[in-house]
Order: sequence, then structure tokens, then C-alpha cells
Amino acid sequence: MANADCIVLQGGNMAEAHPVGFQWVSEAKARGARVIHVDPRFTRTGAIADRHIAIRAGSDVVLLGALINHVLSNDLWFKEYVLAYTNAATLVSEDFRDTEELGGLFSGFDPATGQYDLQSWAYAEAGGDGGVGSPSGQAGEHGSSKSDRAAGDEHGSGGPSLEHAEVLRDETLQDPRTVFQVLKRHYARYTPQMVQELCGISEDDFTYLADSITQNSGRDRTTVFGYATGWTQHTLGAQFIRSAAILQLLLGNVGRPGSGIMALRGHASIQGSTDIPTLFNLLPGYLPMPKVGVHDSFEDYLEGIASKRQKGYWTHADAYTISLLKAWWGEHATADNDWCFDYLPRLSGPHGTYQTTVGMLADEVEGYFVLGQNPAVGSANGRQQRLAMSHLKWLVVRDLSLIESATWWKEGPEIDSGELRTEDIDTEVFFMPAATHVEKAGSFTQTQRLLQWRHKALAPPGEAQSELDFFFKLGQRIRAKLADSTDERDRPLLELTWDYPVDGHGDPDPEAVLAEINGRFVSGPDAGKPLSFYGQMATDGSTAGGCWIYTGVYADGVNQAARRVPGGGPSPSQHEWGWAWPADRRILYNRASADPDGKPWSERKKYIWWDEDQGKWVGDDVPDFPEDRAPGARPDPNIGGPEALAGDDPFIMQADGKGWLYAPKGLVDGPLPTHYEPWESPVANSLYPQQQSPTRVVFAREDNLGAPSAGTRGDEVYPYVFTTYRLTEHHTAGGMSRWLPYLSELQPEMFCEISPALAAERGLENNGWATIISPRAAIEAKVLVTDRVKTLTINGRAVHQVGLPYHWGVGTHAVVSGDAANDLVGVALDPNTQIQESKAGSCDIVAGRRPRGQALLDLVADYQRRAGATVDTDNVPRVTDPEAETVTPRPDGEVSGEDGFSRW
Amino acid sequence: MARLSPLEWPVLRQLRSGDSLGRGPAVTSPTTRAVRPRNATADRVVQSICPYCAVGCGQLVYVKDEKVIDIEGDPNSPISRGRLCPKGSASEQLVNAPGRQKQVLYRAPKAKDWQHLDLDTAIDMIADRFIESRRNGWQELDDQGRKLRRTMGIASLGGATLDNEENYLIKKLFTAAGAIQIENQARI
Amino acid sequence: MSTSEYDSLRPPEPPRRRRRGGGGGRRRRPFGTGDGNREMLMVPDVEPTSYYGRPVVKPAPWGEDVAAYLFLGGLAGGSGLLGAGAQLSNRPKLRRNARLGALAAVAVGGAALVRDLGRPERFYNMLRTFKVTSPMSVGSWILSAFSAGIGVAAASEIDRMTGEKLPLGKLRPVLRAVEGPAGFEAAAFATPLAAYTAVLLADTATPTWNAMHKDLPFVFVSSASLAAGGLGMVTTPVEEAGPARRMALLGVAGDVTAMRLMEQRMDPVAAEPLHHGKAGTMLKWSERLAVAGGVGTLVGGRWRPAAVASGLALMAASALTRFGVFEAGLHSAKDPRYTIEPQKRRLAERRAAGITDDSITTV
Amino acid sequence: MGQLSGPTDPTADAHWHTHEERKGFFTDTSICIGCKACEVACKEWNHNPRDGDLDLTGMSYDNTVSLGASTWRHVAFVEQDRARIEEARESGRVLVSLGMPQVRSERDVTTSVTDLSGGDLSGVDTTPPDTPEFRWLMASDVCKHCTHAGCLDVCPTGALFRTEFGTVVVQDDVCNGCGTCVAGCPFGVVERRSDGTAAPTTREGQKKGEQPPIPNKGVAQKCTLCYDRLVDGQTPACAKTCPTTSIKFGDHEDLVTEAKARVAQLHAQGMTEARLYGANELDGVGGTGSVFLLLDEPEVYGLPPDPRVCTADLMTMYKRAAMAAAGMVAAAAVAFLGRGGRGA
Repeated sequence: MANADCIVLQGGNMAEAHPVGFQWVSEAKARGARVIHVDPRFTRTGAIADRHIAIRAGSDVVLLGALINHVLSNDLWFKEYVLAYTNAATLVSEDFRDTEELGGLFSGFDPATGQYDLQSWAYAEAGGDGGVGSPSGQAGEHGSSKSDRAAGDEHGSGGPSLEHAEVLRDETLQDPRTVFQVLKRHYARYTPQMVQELCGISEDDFTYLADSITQNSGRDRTTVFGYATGWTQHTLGAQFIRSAAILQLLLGNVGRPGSGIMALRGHASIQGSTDIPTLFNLLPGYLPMPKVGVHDSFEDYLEGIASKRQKGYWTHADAYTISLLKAWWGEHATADNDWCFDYLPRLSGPHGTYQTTVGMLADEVEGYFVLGQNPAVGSANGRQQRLAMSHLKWLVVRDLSLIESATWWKEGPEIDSGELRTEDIDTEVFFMPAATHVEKAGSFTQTQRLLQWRHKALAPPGEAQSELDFFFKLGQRIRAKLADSTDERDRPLLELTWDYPVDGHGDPDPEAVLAEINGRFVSGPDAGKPLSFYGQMATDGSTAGGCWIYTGVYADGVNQAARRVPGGGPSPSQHEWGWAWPADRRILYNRASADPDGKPWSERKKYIWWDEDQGKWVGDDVPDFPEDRAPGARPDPNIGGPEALAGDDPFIMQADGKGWLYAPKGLVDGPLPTHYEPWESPVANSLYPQQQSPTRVVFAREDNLGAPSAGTRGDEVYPYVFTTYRLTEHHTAGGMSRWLPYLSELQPEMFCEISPALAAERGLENNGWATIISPRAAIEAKVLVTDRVKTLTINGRAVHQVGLPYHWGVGTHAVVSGDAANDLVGVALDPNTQIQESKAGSCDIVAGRRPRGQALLDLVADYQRRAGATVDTDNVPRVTDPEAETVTPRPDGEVSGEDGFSRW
Repeated sequence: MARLSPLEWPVLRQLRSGDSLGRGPAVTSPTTRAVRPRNATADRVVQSICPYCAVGCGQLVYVKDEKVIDIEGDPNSPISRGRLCPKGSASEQLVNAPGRQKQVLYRAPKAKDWQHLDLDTAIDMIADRFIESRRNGWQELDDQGRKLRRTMGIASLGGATLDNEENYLIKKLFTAAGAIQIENQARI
Repeated sequence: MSTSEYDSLRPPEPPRRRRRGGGGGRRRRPFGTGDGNREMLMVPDVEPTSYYGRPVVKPAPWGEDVAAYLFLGGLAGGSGLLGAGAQLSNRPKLRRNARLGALAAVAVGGAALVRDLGRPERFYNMLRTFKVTSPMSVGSWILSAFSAGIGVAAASEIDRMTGEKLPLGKLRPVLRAVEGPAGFEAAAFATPLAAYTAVLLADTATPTWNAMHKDLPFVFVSSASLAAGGLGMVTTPVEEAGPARRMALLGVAGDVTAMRLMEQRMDPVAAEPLHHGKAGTMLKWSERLAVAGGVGTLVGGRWRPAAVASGLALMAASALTRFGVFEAGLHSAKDPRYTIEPQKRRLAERRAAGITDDSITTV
Repeated sequence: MGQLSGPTDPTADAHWHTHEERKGFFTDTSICIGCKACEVACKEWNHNPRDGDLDLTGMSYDNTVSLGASTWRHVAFVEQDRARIEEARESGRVLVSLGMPQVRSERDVTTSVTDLSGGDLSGVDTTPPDTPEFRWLMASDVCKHCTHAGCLDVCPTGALFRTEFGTVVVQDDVCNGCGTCVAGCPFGVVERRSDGTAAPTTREGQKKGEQPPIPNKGVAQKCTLCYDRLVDGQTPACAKTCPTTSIKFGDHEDLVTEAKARVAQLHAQGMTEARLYGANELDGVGGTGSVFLLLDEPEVYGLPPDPRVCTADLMTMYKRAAMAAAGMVAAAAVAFLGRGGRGA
């Protein structure tokens, strides 16, 4: 980021959320880079940006789409880059129909299930049959081209599968079916006027932004985008990111120094916890969890990840999977039993935290582990979360202090309101004290995929223990109790490799676990030796490794994540500090930092280039490309795998080696980002008849009612937009900050931020109290009246926004407590990522503190009644304009899209 | 001061040193003259990483008498160059927080308060419940007779603040047990 | 819904007064009307800006003990002087009463000072150094020297009063021998004792005190004189109390004149706290009592009851002067206006006069 | 005897024989992001207790209010609209037009800019920015470590002393809490930590959230510029942690040079509201060890516009006191020499 010439921070408040990361922005700015902050609020990031542009929460695609339109229609795109490195020239299937024709929907929508059939979005085929590489009819892949196959998350390190890499291209870009032309048509209606109308951004600001990024892109210059939960936490969060990606590809800002789209993530190991996922839909290394009916056999499973005939490194998924199974089940995993593939449980749909919550409320889930997280405060619709926990038989909370998720049964808001009585709650609660980061050794993976090892400084106090220790011992205990079991279903547990070396206290050695993750040779001449890169993984069971993308972190038996050469060593890529996956590359797709001929685009932006004399790629980083593949190489694409990558296919994890302007697969809600209004919005979508994302995941329940959208009856009851966010001084749900006096005193009370105009309209005073009411709950907060929150003019009407930090919760153990903003948030999810929409919702705000007890419930109910909010409101009618729908539903009972791009 | 020697009386030191205004070394106390930074007295310094956000700032942990006495930024880190945000700067307090809970607590069904449980008993009880709920929520086949081999009785939330190794063990154990409802803050 | 028990506690009256008495708690005094934030945002800057109406300087953490000491120190100093005069002019009753009064005042005043310390047990550190730049240090040495002398002199008086009952033994002759010199030693430190407290207050960043730095010593010595005179009139029969009366009268004249002159020469904004609130009231009454006591002395000073009444009035006047000045200073430190306005004015004046190189703000 | 005003070397004035470079801070508020890491790092290092009552103040994002006994770094937050920004820009222009000694030629400006940024300047935007609609100022305040420190000179016990680094430090083991320094500071920095016996001026928290016993009760407290760290060659905690280098630590002389270059750079970019605070040794406190770059008048940040160390006038005060004392002696003489009042 420090190398960028222009930095656009949108959907993220970097200075507040990542002050230390922001030093690189400061540095770039000191060097002369322009910094632009696009956010609903004037934040601490805005305070030192060159310009802050206020945007209505949830309208980012309109702005980004308009920028794409601006770049395309003014011929400002980076021609050589786009032609060579993206799929701009690729032809799209004739069956594809864009939103232009269908009132805001793409072809393939099934209103009955609320899902798309992705087949018509595919690339055009030589044979003209349309499917994404379906040369032979409906075999394998194509039989299941339903939306649930499109698993963005599973492609965390690359794109989704294509059957093969042979695509039709028109290098002149003139064919109306080229991605380029499709893009042009799709974004034609995203005009600066539309930006003004829907985002509340003046044409002047738009021009400033557009000029800044286009003038700072090209051979000599680069622009970088930074985003955070301001983009992900929407019903079309993944598409927000996609639209930035399209823009960046068009401008040539991917794979080069000071370029790209940076995810600014909020937790120490949030990247690590998707790489080695504690997520329902993934196995380590972005291998998918098998799904019933799709992955019933091991062959189906492998074929589903990547066709052997596509380009790139995903074609070796079989080796990665078999190595994983060998790591888990050791000698029990053999070729004969498909390497214990059947030991893996099968998914039948999404099993995310909100589906699990519903499962708890239905008494299906009995036991719940809450590990260093605080769902009673941090999850959307907090009341639903707490009520769900009261249905559990048992709950294990592991944390440093008595967080609200451990104490809701005696001091939660529902006890106060009378909905729950402590003596009626049957849930057994175990509070297990956890170890802090200095009381255990282990690795975190930070936001740029860098693994850094933490050494243990001292032993945890009292009965506190690490998760590693706890789960290791729990596993031992469970296995001991089941030791005599002959039950078939206990075999995966009993045959599991669970024999890590332990210290004097019986605690497992974390380095041994890291070694298992890295992988080793199980047989052959090198048996027992650690693998040094994932290319060594074999399909014959001779290697074991728990997470292929991390292979190399324990190369040569050395903990590479613990490397601590001061400053990372002399190289500009700072290689000698920690270890980055994959294979210690610091910039992904860095082949794109050179032109198609392998020369640096410019001296200024030199990074990786082709050295003719040595016959290989050289530069400041590990080339993220086959090292000796010459720029001019043009292997037969049909040979598949990395060998099929041409010398100008920098996107080595994509099935066609190109950057995707148009996503024929991988996203379940459209191949091109399209603006829909949030689930709850007081604004009508002026771009399309379709108001909301047609594929959003909704939970139509009494405890999750939605506010009427603009134009429907009762829309005046919740007239304001609220948006939630975090502050520098606190950490997420507060478990690691509200217990610390030094942080608590800096932001001691829950507050809301409103504009002077809204304050005048509602009679609110600075530092007085306000009650904020949504269809889910009512909370109270102190008021900050400030010009930092702008009242925007949207569609000619004033739209007021209410800003709510979400760090506080109701309890008595923290140094500071308060009502939780997340209680207001409804559960509506991005179908790609299953991330909830916490960045935009509808509410009302009135002066004074909220009522207590039953009166609080009455207040919320009264609002619901006045708004006419029921389980049907904005939940059932997914398609705003039914006659625009032309797609025949497919009779297939599969449940909708799980997974996605979750990068948060 | 005077206890040491009457000659050390600062007034006399003022006279001796000519510091008539009593501003400098003439008025220092023995404590001041012997001052040393706390971190220089540490028994050991351990390299670590900040536990808060995902920037991954380097930290130095100073330990004395098996107690953390200071946590500072690690100037050698190319990520953070020794700097920390307010949360990172507060991490010594995170470790030594006055409100930190160090004992296992257990709340029985319908109980109005916590009781203490020893660690081993707690793990044993959790293991029993794990096995039972796993069994109760077991699904061998779906309604079309296809293999599911899973349990819906157990769920887990968390992991984004945990180590890769910890997440790995959790995922491994839960998957082997057939528990699929595993989620973390990556989605929240 | 729209009203609750807390609504009535919202601004404009700062709601959190309940927290702690006295100067504690967050001083959330609005600057002008409304709260600071809204003022910043919406009210155009007609008055000089401040940071949410927060004070710029901090008031000394001194309680009324210190104000009492200002009075008692002056009283002691004046009495010490009277005592020495009586010694020289052979007025034994006046001498005795002045010495005893001085000792009592200095003892109580010293105790009050110690009590006001944050760490009273470390009071002896006051003599750890000698710092001419620190009126507190200089004062501590003066106070010690004065106390030593007056202590010896008064001890001798007590011994005489009790009919030589004090168990002095062979030391009695010594005491008698040094009594006189001790009284003069004390007298040598008596006027410094009465005057230094003015420097103590003036040598601060407290706007009203600092603005008084040229004239406050005159006010304080006058006030000390009238108080000591008053005490003499109260304690001493009229026949020996002539000097006390004259000293009181001179004190009253000096006090009233010096106070008025001082107010005129001060920055008008910095002088404001002398006229408002508690301080204003006290100073108004101080002047009235001083004049009344002066008139009483002049008219009825030779009649014991009138002398006693006048003496009491004068002592009260002196006490009110000290408390008033003390209070006005603390008040001036709590409102940023008294710091900012005079400073801006003097800066502008210097700039207008062509002096542009001594500003703390530069480019 | 040391000086009481005007330019001087404070370390030499304090009769240090070992000579260290004078140390100080340069706080560049134009790049402060208001994260408050400095406040926390300071408290953590110095083990200062939590401050305040854990109530929101309504003062933007500032909930620690001011420097005090337990808050030695304080971040101010000021929200301003266009009118105020224009005024600030204008007042900065006035400073330039006053012909202050530090104004440099265009050429110098360019050179210093280059020095500061170390090369690549192709992208520097030198067009004056439009006056924005709104701005949010953040500034981390700290003890000024004045060349002529009022607190130090009025301290009767020698608890406050000038270190070999030219900084001003309270010795906790010496201070008896007389409080004179509190009134002696023209910047309102020093405060006596509440001990419960004297009138409390420290906002000691009342709400829950136990903390360890409060150290140094009843004793004057302020920033030490991490004296204990300096003697070991370490950087003060706040400067070390500052994510954006808004707080810079170093040799005072270098910092003043850097500060002047920075203000020139900002002026070259049209940000005439930028100005330095404390970088003038001719000012009322002889220049400060902690230098600030501000974007508005000092009082906007709660800083005095024209501070003058009280001891600068000390000789006048003593002279006047001596005159008054002499007057009192004269009055006493008159009283005794006058008629009457002597027996019968």
C-alpha cells in the first residue's frame, strides 16, 4: 500500500480499525499519494484523507459501477493489460441475458427457490452449447450447475472450476458477446447522475474520484482499494468487492506493487481461520466440505473442485485432499477406502451461525462451544442469539473474562424484560478460562496471508488453558470414553491421528501441529521429512499434510513462521520475516507486474520480470508463476493444470489463467455486480424495478422481522438508515477491550452519531439520551450530534443516517457496558458468503432513555404493528417485478447457496 | 535523603554545585539517580504478535518473576515497525486485566449463580455431553438414503482470535466427530 | 416513552454534579450557552474559541486551609512586628499579646499549610532545598525563621504568665537572655512573612493572581497590618494599644488604596472575578468591614468595647480579603476566558507595536 | 545563577556536568489519526490509573478531557465547519505576513520537502486544496517541557528537577504535594493526584472496574518524557507506539528543524492554517521541549495563546514585595513613634 499513488478507502475505516496498518497510507500520502475516503461517516480516516466523500450506506455498487462506466466510456482502461490478462475478450454464452433485459435480474432465476441456475452465464463454447465448458452434455460438473455449486469461499485462493480452458475470444473486443461489451452495456446506466441520486455524492466529488483513480493508474502508476466490513456486511457484499475488482482489472491494478484490493480484517487470525477454517463449508486450504448428492463419491468430489483439463494449480486438488485425509487418518486412509473420504460428514445446505441459531431455537442443537467470541453482543439480532442459547442443553464459553455470552442467563436484557427467568433456564453453562496470546505459542495469519509465530512467554494463570490444550484433552477424553465402542460412526474419532508430543503438563506441542499442517513424506526415500512446497504432494498416499496452502511453513523442519530477521531482511519484499502462503509469495499474481513480454510495465513499478539470460522469472518476490514459463509460451490449453498456463496467464489459480471481469461461475447472485437496495431501505432502487437482491438469504421469523422498504405501506415508521461500525478504542464485541480500564475510559458509553438536521427533527441533544428502534429491538444510547454524519439527499429526499458503534453489551462484569447495537440488526445474508447485513438497516430514533421491563417489548411491538411488519414483510416477495421474470424453475430440491467469498 | 548523610542535604549540594536555583542534579533523590526502565529488569523478552486485529503487529513481551511486566511494539517487525494501536498498547493490561477470570465456572440447570468446578471434572463433563449430544443429533442418511454421517447436536462458534494450530485441531476433532456446524467471526 | 427520569437531568444544567463535591468531577461548564460540542458546531465564533469551554490552566489544588494561612501568616507577621515595637517601646502587655498572637497564628497557619499538603507526612521536605525562584520555598524558610524567633520569645512570655512554672531549669536564664534578640529575629522575618504570600499567589499562571503581581504585596502587607492592629486592639488594653490602632489605621488606608489601585492597573478581564460571585461578595464586605473598623478605631479606639469590636471587624476584613483574593484566583483558573482573552490582547498589542518575534505561535 | 527567561540551554542552567542533547517531542497534528495509542501506551508504561468517571463527555471522541495527574498524553478532537477553516487559514496567513523570522523562500521550501519525503515526489499535489466543508482536528497534547519551566522553579522541595536531557520531571519520592507547581504551569499540565484528604481535583473513577491501588496519591504528576526510558537510550512510550509518527521523539534541535520544514511544506501546499507552537525560543517560556504543529489557533486545542512563565516576572514581584515590606516597617515605625497608647 505504501507503494500506491492513489489510495481509495471505501467500506472501511482504516485509520480507526487498523491504525498501525494505516502508517503505510500515511507514508504513501507523505510521498504524495492521494488518499480518498468514501464512507457514510466522516471518520478518523476521513480526517486525514485528501477528501472524504459521504456515501449512503449500501449504495457502493452504484458508485463503483459508475466508475467502471466512466473508465469504459471514456476509454481510460489499460488496454494492454486488460487484453492480455483478463477475460475481456472472452465470449459469453448466447443464452445469457443481462439485467437490462430482465428488470434487474439475470437469466436463470428461479423465483420459487430464490436462486439462479448459472448455466446461461457460462462462456460461449466452440460448439455453441453454452455451458461453461460442457463439451459432452451433462456429465459430472454440469449436472449440478445449480447455484449451490458456486462456492466462492472454496476458491479463496483462486477461481472456481471450469471444465476446461478452451474459450472463445475476440481480441478486437467488438463482438457484442465479449465480456467487454457485456460489461459496457451492463454499466451504461450507472451514470454520475445515478450516483448523485442513489449515493448522495455530488458530480464534483464523483469527478474528483474518477480523475484521481484514472490518472493514477497505468504503466507508471497504481491505485489501491482498501475495504473492510463496510463492504462485506451487506446482502450483496461479495458483489461490492467484485465491482472493485472489475474496476481494478480494467485499470491494470492487480498483481503489481501498490495495487489491488486490500481486505482490512478485524481479527488476529481471521485469515488463518478461513485458510484453516473453523467454517462449516470448508476443509483446510479452501477444499470444500463434501455435499450430499453432489460429492457422494470421491471422484465426484475431486471433479467438482477442478477439472483436470482446466488451467492452473487447482488441478492438483486430488493430491491436496488425499494428503489432508492421510494427515487426519494416517495409516487408516488407503486407496481402497478412498483415503477415508467417507469419514467426512456431508453438508446438505448452509450451516452457518444463523442457521445454527435457528437450529437451537428448534431444540435441534444441544451443545454449543463459544470460543473467544461473544455472539450475545457481536452477532446480528442479539436477542435471537440469546434466546437461542437459552434453548441449549449445554454451553461452553471459553474466554478471558465473563463476557455477556456467558452471563446472559442471569443478567441479559431478556431477564430484565421478563422474557426469560433465570430459574427457568435449563442450560448448563461451563465457563472455561482461556489463555492470552502470550501464554501460548502458535501462529496467526495476518491479513496479507503472512503467518507469524508467537512464542510462549509464560504459563497461563490459574486454570486458564489454551484452546489447543483444551481441545487436545477433550479429544483424548472423548476417545478414551469411546475406546471400546464398536459403533461404526465412532471409527473416524478413534482412528483419528491424535498423538501429538506433549510437555510435562500433558499439553500438546503446537509446533508439532504446525508440522502436521505443513505435511511430510509418509513413505518413500524421504519418509518422515517435511514437505517444502505443495507441488510435492502426491496422489498415492505417500504424503500427508493438513493444509496444502501452508505447505512450506515447516520446510526443512524449521518453523518458517518464526523467522524474525529484523525488518524482514534487505529484500523489498521483506521475505525473512514470518512466512506467507502460498509458497512465501508476498504479492499474488505478481506475473501481472510485467507486461505480456515479461518486461516491467515501467521502471517505477518494477517487481517481477522475465530474465532472458537465466530463462526464468526474477525480481523482488517469489514469482507467483511457473518459474521458467517464458512470456511467449503457448502450451495447448487442453493439457490442463499448471502446464497449460500460457506465458501471459498471470492468474494461475483461475481456470483460464485470466482475471475475471465477468464471473461465469463462482458467485450465486450474478456474474456482474448489480445494485440492489439493502434488505431494509427507505430508498427505492432507481436503477431497476428489482428492489432488493433477489437471492439474499432471509429468515422469515417473528423474531427477525424486517422493516417495510421504500414505497410500501408503513415505510414511514422506520424512516432512518442505521449503520453499525467499530471504534479504534474497542475490539468487536468488547471481550478484549471493555474489560480493560485503559480502553474503557476512552469510549465509556454506547452512543449514536447523528446529524444536526436529524437532531433538530427529533429534538435530540448532544450528550443526551436517545432510543433507537428497529423491527427487532429498541436500545438506548447517548447522542453525539455532529456534522461528521451527513444528511444525504437521495432521490430528492433527505435521508438521515444513524451511526452506531457495536462494542457494548449488557452485563455487570465489564468495566463499561451498554446496549448492543447488534440487537437492532436483522438477519439477512449475502448468499455467497452468508455474512449478515449489519451496515444498513431501518430504524426510528426518539429522545430519552428506553423503557424497561415489559414496556420495552411493548414499544417494539407497537412499532411493528404500526409498520405492519410481519414475517412476510420484504421476506416473501423476493422479486419486485414478477413479469420481468422469464426463467423456468428447475424442479430440484436443493437448498440455496452456501459459502462464498467470506474474507472477514 | 538526610538519612544517608547530612552532607547529602540538597541545600548543601546546591551550595557545592553552584546550582543556586535548585534545578538540577543537586536536588535529585537517590531513587532518581538509580532509575532504570522496568523493561530493562525483565528476566526475558519474548517475541509475539498482537492479538487484536489482522494487521499482525510485532510485540515484545517482557517477563519478570513469571509475570508480564510490559508489552511493547517490536521495532524489528516490517509489518508494524514497533508501533501499536491503543488496543495493542493495552495488551499488557489484557494479560493482567483486573477483571480476568482464572477459574473454571459452572452453572447448573436453573441455578441462579456460578459454582467452581475443577478443570479436570469440567473437561470430563463436557466430554460426556459431547458424546451424548453427538449421538442425539446423529444423522446417518438423508431422506433419499444418501450418506450424511453427521451430527446436528453440537455447534461451535469462534476461531478468528485463535491460532492456526488451534483452529486446525478444532476442525479436525469436530469433523471426525461428524459435527458440521462450525463457524467463526470470519462471517460475523 | 419520550420522557424519562433522566430527561430532567439533561443539559443545559450539567447533570453530573452529583458525582463528587467540591472541585471534583469533570468540570463540564459550558462556555456561553449550550454545551461545548454544539457550540463548536453551530454557533458562529463571536467570542474567542476555547476547547469545549475547558480551562486552559489548572487551579492550585489548595483548599481553604491555604486561604486561612494567608490571613494567619499576615496576622502573625504584623503581630511579630508589633511585638518587636512593643519590646523597643516597652509596652509589656502589647509585647506579650503580640508575641502570643503571632505564635498562635503562625502555629495554626503552619498546621493548616501542612494539612493542605497532598502528603502531609513529607512536610519537612519544604526545607530540603532553598529555591529563591520558589516563593513557597522562600516562604517556608521565612516561616521557619520567624517561628523559631517568635517561639522563643513567646515561650518566655508563657513562662512569665505561668509564674515560671515551665520546667526550664537552668535554661531559664538562657531563655531570658535570648528572648529579646529572638523577638527581633522574628521581627526581621515578620514583614517578609506578611509580604511573601502575595508573591506566592502572583507567581502562578492563575490569571487573576498573576495579573495582580505588581500590587498584591501592598494589599497583603496592608491587610496584615490592619489585622495585627486589630488583634492588638482586641487583646491589649487601650492604653498600650496606641501603636496597634495606628497600625490598623495605616493598614486600612493602605488596604483600600492598594486594592483600588490594583484593580485599575490589572487587565480588566482578569480583574472580573474580583467582582463576581463569592469572591466579589467577600471582597465587598472586606472593604466595608475595613472601613468600618477603621472608623471605629478612629472614633472609639480608646474605649475598650469599641476597640474590641473594631479590632474584630478589622481581622474579619483581613480574612475576607485573603479568602476573596484566593477564591477569585481559583475561579479565574476554571474559566478559559480569563486565560485566553488577556493573553490574546497582550499578544495583539505587542504585534501592533511591531514586536512580532516573541509569539509562541510561529510559521 | 540560571536564567528566568529568554533563550538558554536549560540543562546547563541546571548545572549538569554530563551533557546530553536536549530531548523533546515534535507532535505533527496534521497526520494524527486520533487513535489514542499514545494515551494508552503512556498509562501502561507509567502504570497510571484509569481516569474519569466512565461517562461520555459529548466532546466529540474525547472522553479523557484534558491532561491531568493520570493522563499525561491527551488527544483533543475538534470538529469545524467551513467558516472556521477559512478563519484558521487566514490567521495562518497573517502569521506569515507578520514577517516572522522563520519564513523561508520558495526555494528552501522545496528543498526541505524533498529532504523530508526522501525522494519520489512525482505525485506531490502542490495545488492549494479547496477549503473543505468540514474538518476534524486531532492533536495529542503533552507536557511542554519548557525551557523556563514554571512548575520546576516554583517547586519548594526540589521534587521537580531538570534532567540531563533538558526535560522536567517530578520525583515521586520527594514531592509533598504542596500543589504550587499546579498553579505554576501556564499550560495546565501538572496536577496533584487525588489522595482523598485534600480537595480532589483528579477525576478519580467512581464506577466499577476495580483497579490496583492508585500509586503516588497526593503527589504532583505529569509527563516525565519517560525519563526512565531515556536513561536507557529508549524512546518514550507514546512516540514509540504512535502509528503514524505524528509524535516524533528526538534531539530538540533536529525536531525544531524538522517542524519548520514541515510547516513550510504544508504552506507550499496551500495549507496556510499550519503553524508551529513552542518552536520559538524568544517566546514567554523560552521555547518548549515539546513542539507542536497546529492547524488552528492554539486556544482551539485548549492551549494558551501567549503563555508567559510566571517566574519571568519574579524579580519584579520580589521588588514590589520588598517595597511593600519596607512600607510595612515604615508604617510600624510610624505607629510606634506616634503619640499616645503608652500607659497613662
